[in-house]
Amino acid sequence: MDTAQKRRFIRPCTFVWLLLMLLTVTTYLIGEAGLGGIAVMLAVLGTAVVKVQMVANYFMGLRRTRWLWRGIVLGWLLLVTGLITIAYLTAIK
Amino acid sequence: MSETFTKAMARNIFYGGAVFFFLLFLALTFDTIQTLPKRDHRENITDSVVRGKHIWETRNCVGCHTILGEGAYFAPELGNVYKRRGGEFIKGWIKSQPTGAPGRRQMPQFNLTDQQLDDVVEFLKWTSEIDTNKWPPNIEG
Amino acid sequence: MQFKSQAVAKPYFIAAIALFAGQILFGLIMGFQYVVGDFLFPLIPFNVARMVHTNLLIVWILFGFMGAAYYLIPEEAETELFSPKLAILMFWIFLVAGALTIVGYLTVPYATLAAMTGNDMLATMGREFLEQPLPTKIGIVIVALAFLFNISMTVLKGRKTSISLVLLLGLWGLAIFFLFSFYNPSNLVLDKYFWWWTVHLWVEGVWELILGAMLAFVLIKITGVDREVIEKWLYVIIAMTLITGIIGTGHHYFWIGTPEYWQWFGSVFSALEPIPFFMMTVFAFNMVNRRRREHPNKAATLWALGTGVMAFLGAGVWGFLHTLAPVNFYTHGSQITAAHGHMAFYGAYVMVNLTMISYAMPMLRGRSANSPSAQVLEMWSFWLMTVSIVFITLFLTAAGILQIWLQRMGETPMSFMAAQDQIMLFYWLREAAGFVFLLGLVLYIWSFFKKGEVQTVA
Amino acid sequence: MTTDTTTPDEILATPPGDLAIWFFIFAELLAFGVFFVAYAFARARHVALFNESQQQLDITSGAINTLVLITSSYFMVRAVAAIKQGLSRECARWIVAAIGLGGVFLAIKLAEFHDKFSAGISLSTNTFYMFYLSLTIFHFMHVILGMVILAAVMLKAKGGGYSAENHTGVETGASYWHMVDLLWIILFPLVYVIH
Repeated sequence: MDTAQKRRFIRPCTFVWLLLMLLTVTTYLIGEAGLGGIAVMLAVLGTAVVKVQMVANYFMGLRRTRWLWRGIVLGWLLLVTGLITIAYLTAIK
Repeated sequence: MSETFTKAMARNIFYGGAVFFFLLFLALTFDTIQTLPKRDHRENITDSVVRGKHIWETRNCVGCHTILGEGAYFAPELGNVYKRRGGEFIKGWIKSQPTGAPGRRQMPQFNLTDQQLDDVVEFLKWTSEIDTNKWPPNIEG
Repeated sequence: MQFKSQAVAKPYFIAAIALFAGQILFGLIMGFQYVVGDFLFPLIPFNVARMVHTNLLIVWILFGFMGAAYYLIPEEAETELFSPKLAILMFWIFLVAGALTIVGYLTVPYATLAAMTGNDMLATMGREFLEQPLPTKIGIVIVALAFLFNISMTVLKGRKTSISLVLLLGLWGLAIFFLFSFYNPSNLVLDKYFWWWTVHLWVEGVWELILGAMLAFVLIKITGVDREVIEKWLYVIIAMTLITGIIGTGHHYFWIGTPEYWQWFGSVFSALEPIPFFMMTVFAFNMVNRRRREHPNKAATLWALGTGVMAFLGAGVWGFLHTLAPVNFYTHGSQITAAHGHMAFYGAYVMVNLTMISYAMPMLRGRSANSPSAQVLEMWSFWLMTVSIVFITLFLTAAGILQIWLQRMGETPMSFMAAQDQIMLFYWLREAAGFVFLLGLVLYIWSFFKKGEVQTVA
Repeated sequence: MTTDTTTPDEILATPPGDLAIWFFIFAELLAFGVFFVAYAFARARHVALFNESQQQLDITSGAINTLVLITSSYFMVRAVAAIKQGLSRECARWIVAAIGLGGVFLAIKLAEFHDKFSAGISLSTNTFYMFYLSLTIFHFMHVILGMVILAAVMLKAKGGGYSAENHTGVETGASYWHMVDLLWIILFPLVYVIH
């Protein structure tokens, strides 16, 4: 891997790293403010989905692999967060 | 098969995973042992209860009955029999076996002394007081 | 057979099959006692028959494991067994101890047997599956240690393959976890907690390592697939087994006085326990499909594939059916448990032993495979036994569902015996299926005596 | 060991690292996934209890730990990039930094546990704390396991055991470490924030 390739490897990851930090701070502020409710729940969970996808695709390097591997992680993620959402919605009566 | 799938790595994961989960199991076991006194009321384990358990074992009761759901499924659950029937009924029942009713399941006669019968009842009474997370679902066991 | 000392496996296999036959006979007696309660009473009360049935099962499976190890280890280590004499001596000690124990169960009242054998000094008897008198238990430890010494020394002086390492690990684990059978506190909750360390960590832990190693060995031999590939998958499968199975012990800690969190740990991890069994099935079929040779022993291939499928169904699917705590609340200690136990034990441990015997026995008798006609007979026995165990499981499952419905649900639950009377039909059907199983077993034993044209080992 | 001649644009047949670690990763994802879902459904049955107990958690330390793990994960990306250029020493240094942040995570978490334990909280306190402690301790142990794996990789890297062509081991360790990070990214909002 030469320097140009290295830059193409690292640059997006650095960007992703900064974005992840930013999103974490957002989640933190929402938590500190004590916000709740469906919209907030969906926003925070949606943020987590985006963050996990970034970690999986960039840090773990799955964006360079066949769709199968990305599919497994994405499928897992959507299933888990989907069920969590359903559980939270059933709790609101 | 991919060439980046090595036996050495598979072996490391086997050893690592086994040790990791066994340690977790030990940690949970440690917590369980710490918590149990609140659930098993061990302060009520009298000498009589101890003797009763010994009789329970040496008559192989678990070969037909279940206790807290474990054992054979040929005869009724006895974890809660004290609550279901009471001590006097249990003693009378054991003494009157076998019924000899043709074609029915038979329980052997163990020729227990009155003291031994009391011990068995004490053991079953203590067992019925264990916090079993509300199992069995109803009094029939 | 490449090494002369592998021959010590033969008596172990013969004893295993003989005891297997005994186990089935007592199973049939118990099955009949389920429908005609006073059958053979007081000659053989149900509890005695059950003790004989389950103890014979354990002992013959141990015989099978030991025979398998004596056959497999020299071939894997590429050296003669450390001491064939010790192996034969241990065979007789184990057989005599086992036989005396069974005779003791059948001829002496259990309480007298306990008093005679020092149970008052160290009380270990009278707990499910661990009913053996103290001398028998000590005998098992001695035989196990001598056996482990023998095969460990063999591996140490020879080639160390992954298969023999996994097998050794499983067998050492078997011996170590058996030591918990000597711990019997008077607190029933503690007693049960550590009783499972022997029982669960055997059948859903270290025994699966033994099973995996035996299956991998036979698959290498009959398919000719590259050892690296098979051993790699062996590691992945047993890694999954222990990752899920160790914490999976928690599915026994729902209702015995242990803290509530076990309902979560037990449910989550044991729900994942079918995964390694599923992988094993896929693995077995995959390897057979990628075979590089046509082994003349078709029966052994059938048993190997059958092990994968039936272990998955019995241990995986039937285990999963009642492993989640909210379900287990109703099914715990019912005929559902019995259904699962029958198919899981047959599918995993009976079948893997029969796979090994099917592969090794012809070799031990100087041929690479039995005659085609003997194999046809053996394959008939495979289908008869396997199909009848499926039916036994289905009938017991039906009985269990009905039992739970009548006895544990609704406003006016029936008493235990009243519920039993209602499900008698399924017990009759189960007993009928049991006789078909016996027929399969008879054919199986007959197949060893069936003459015919055989290929001799070059 | 294999030779890596891929460029960043090539589509790989299998994910970075040894495929065996991915079986492990998927198994772990599954176990945690089931636990996350179980948490959510248990909460649905005891909403008030969960909301009340959740408020006693320290969101700040949870958030800091998220930042720590994300950064540590990023350091592992740098470690992989370094070894792809054949820079063993630089790779080892990035891994040391990643492990160091893992240590910071553990320290913060220990302080949090100490707080809870000295308040007399245990697995049997209530259903919320059962989940909080189970999930975080389970994850905590994964951080330790990840650090052990990274330490082994680091030592090998330092000794020149990897090269630009042959570095599957580094990618294997990195993949596992990213998974530990990934799980915390869900765990933190789920247990600390959402109500």
